[in-house]
Amino acid sequence: MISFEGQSWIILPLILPLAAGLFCFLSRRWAFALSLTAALGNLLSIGVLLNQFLDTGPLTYNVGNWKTPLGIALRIDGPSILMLLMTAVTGLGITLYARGYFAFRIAVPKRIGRHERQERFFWPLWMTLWASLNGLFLSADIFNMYVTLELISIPAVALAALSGKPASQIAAFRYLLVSLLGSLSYLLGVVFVYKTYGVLDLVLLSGKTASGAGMAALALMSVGLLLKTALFPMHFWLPPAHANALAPVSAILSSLVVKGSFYLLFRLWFDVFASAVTEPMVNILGTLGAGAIVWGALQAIRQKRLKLLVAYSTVSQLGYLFIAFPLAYLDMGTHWGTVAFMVLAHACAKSAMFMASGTIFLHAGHDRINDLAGVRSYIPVTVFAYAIAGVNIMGLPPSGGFIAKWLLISSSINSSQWWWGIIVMIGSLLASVYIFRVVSRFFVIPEGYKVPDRRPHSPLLEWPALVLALIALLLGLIAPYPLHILETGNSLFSMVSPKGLPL
Amino acid sequence: MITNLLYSFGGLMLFSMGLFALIACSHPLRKILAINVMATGVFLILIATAYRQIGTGEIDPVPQAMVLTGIVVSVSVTALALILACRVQETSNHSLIQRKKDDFTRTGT
Amino acid sequence: MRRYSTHNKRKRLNPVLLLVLLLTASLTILLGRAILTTDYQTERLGDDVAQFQKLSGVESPVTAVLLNFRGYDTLLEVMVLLMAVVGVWSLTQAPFPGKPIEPGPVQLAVVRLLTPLMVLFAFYLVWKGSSLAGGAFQGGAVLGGACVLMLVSELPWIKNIPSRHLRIGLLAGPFVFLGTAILCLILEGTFLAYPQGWAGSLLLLIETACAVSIGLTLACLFAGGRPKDDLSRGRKR
Amino acid sequence: MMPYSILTAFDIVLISTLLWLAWKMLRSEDLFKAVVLFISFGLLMALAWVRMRAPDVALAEAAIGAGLTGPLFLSALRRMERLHKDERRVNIDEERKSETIFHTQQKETP
Repeated sequence: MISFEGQSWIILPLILPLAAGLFCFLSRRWAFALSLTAALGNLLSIGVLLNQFLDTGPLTYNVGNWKTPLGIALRIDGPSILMLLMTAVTGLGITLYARGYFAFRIAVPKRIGRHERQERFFWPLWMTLWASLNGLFLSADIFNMYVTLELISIPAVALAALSGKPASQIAAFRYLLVSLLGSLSYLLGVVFVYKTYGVLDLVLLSGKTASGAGMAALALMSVGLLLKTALFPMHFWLPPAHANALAPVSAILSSLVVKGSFYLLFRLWFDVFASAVTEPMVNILGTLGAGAIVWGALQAIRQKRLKLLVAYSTVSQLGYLFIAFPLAYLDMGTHWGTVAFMVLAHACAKSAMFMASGTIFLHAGHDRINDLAGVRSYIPVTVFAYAIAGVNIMGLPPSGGFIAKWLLISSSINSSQWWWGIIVMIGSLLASVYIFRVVSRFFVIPEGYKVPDRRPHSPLLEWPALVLALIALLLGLIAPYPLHILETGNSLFSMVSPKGLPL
Repeated sequence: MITNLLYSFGGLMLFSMGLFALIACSHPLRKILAINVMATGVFLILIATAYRQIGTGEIDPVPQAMVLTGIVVSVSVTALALILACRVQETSNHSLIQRKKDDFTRTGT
Repeated sequence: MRRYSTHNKRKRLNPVLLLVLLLTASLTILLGRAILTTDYQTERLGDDVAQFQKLSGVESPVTAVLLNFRGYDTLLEVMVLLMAVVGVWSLTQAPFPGKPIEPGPVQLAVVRLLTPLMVLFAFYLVWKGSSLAGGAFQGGAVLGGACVLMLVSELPWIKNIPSRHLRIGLLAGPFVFLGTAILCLILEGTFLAYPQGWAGSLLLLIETACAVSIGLTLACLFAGGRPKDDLSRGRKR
Repeated sequence: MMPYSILTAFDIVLISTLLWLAWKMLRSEDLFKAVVLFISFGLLMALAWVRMRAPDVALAEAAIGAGLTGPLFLSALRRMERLHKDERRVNIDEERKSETIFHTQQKETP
């Protein structure tokens, strides 16, 4: 009777965090233990899935045994398993860090009620957010993706407002409005898709030819997702929302949440509606991406607060993802490779950076960059993690960020669009300005500097950031492996026969 | 066929009206109202595409299920947005509303 | 925070607004064209639904789609509702007034008469949802309405429901739904694949649990914050 | 053909009423009035769903769209206006005592 087939591993990344979220809301005592178990189980199941995937290629799973088009299918191919892996690793780091963060803050006798409230609601929100991110990466149904997008944005907004500061709540309200507008635009696109093609499954859709209404659908969905991904000039909501949140929340929002909508966007443009995409369209996105790189970096250089600097750096780094659009259009063979590297490296590095900033904030009591001299003397690991993550953001070898930028530049030369390569280099130069500006502060110890009284903290407050930063750094050394995964797996959409049925 | 088109266009008009009000109005409550109107417009377009006259066959139930999902999602986000807006007022001196009227009503568009 | 301020007191048409108006209008025209040019698609999922209706365990096609064919969507949607409550609770405490207000005799009579009827009607909707219009969401909404009615008339006991009981009620629907789905995974080998012949009764179970949770959820959203004792155990320490 | 055209006339009246209500709601000066208009808009939408042969949606719209979202708006409006008049409720002050603003706000960048 009992039959847990090998295929069932695919559903575990969804079930585990979801169940953990429910239990965390019920009882706060076991919240961290449950979350950690879910995080580890999630990592394990994704490992098994990766193994299966490398053996047999793309996997399809029909929820409830209803075949498409009637039912909802979950699919795993190269890009989606890489995204799942990224979420699993980064999420585990954030989970550990959050434990250290809240324990440190609750240990302060002042305002204990506020900190306990934050921890109490953090866990259910974070676990559900994680489950819905996994759900988005697994899903192959555009309406189901709408539901997961909403299930991402509600916890994300609640998390952004969790700190209780007025600034964070104003930012969260704006974030909610933008996010809702994006969802509605996406939903209207789904309506047009259903009206035109009568199916909701991505693979079935990728076999259809684009028509006028199909283009309208693509445009609507793209605008919605661009709003959620905060592409310049639609980025206005991102820096205040990310910078004013609690440190673990900033890490979640910046490294994972924006990647969800980006993943869906890239999938729609290059796998599902690839036949409808034209050169002017990708060039527009590329130009906006270039604008984001330069504008975000310039704003980051101007910032006086560490967390705002890191948030603007996210705006800038998201720009690289959009430069990949014109390059991937002309250089179709490797289109997922560049993007996947960028996303992986940025997720690890940016979460490490936000965690490090959070630790610095906790210890120094503020995050004014000019007054941070001497931090090195009492939280050396954190400062080291920040610097390593900075190496990634700047794109120095051997980091994952370097590989991503190298792929971008070589692709721009291959497709004779050298100007994108120049933008990438300018971006790196500007990034090194804002990274060095901070790191150089850390290492100066002014004369007569006294190490302030430091409260003891658990290693969880420092080490997850360092490990994540090191993973991002070492990503460059194992570069062929992720590319191999992509080669195995991106065939799901190319298997589609002209009639629109897989296999 | 004409019924489908009529309701589709009605839905489209609602969507656009909501979009305009969302951008143009400054009061948070009205922004949330505008979002609700937009959502209703989207649902109307979806249901209108599925409509068939009595006697010409069964109605496709999938859009109806999608709209039910959408309505429930929209009431959840509306509630969260409303409480968040109230909360912003309560915690900050900075006031989201200064009066009942707002920009949009005074522009006379 | 320029965005929210209303200092701008000019009477004439704001050029930015005009631009927005133009953009919205052109968007409307483009989308209208797209609606007009779409061919009427006859090949839809409705035919598949009709074909597999008998296997779904319910007679109403909408309920079949919601809870069986696309039950996964609905599971996530129930989570969306729950997350809205968690979000609202994380933001603030429910603003009950300091002094309890005694409801007037007429109001009390109306509430006493109406709420049981609404609760009955809610369960009727859930029960009939398998064959006619109605179901967990509609039933839950009516149940929520009944709760809101009691909240508005400020019956004293309603403020004193322990937070733990409330949480159990809120979680009943998601737990039963997810639990059933996992049970299906263990017994049938596929997530949400109801065992043959059991679909109807399992769906009724899920719907009842979800209706209770949805009703409570809507009432909690209306109350606008967490109950007073939600954090109390932690504070004692 | 006669019933067909009567139905079409009904459709046109219904849709224009809906649009008119939405317009009045979005630009009425009084927010309370706007919310009341929103509730009536929801009820008329339920009628439109019945016309579109979607009884499930009609029930949900009547119960959720008009029946619950409307009161949600009303209570939020009441809460905001009470604050506006500086009649802060007791529990907010209590909450403030336990959760005084943590760090002094840095100036936000524009």
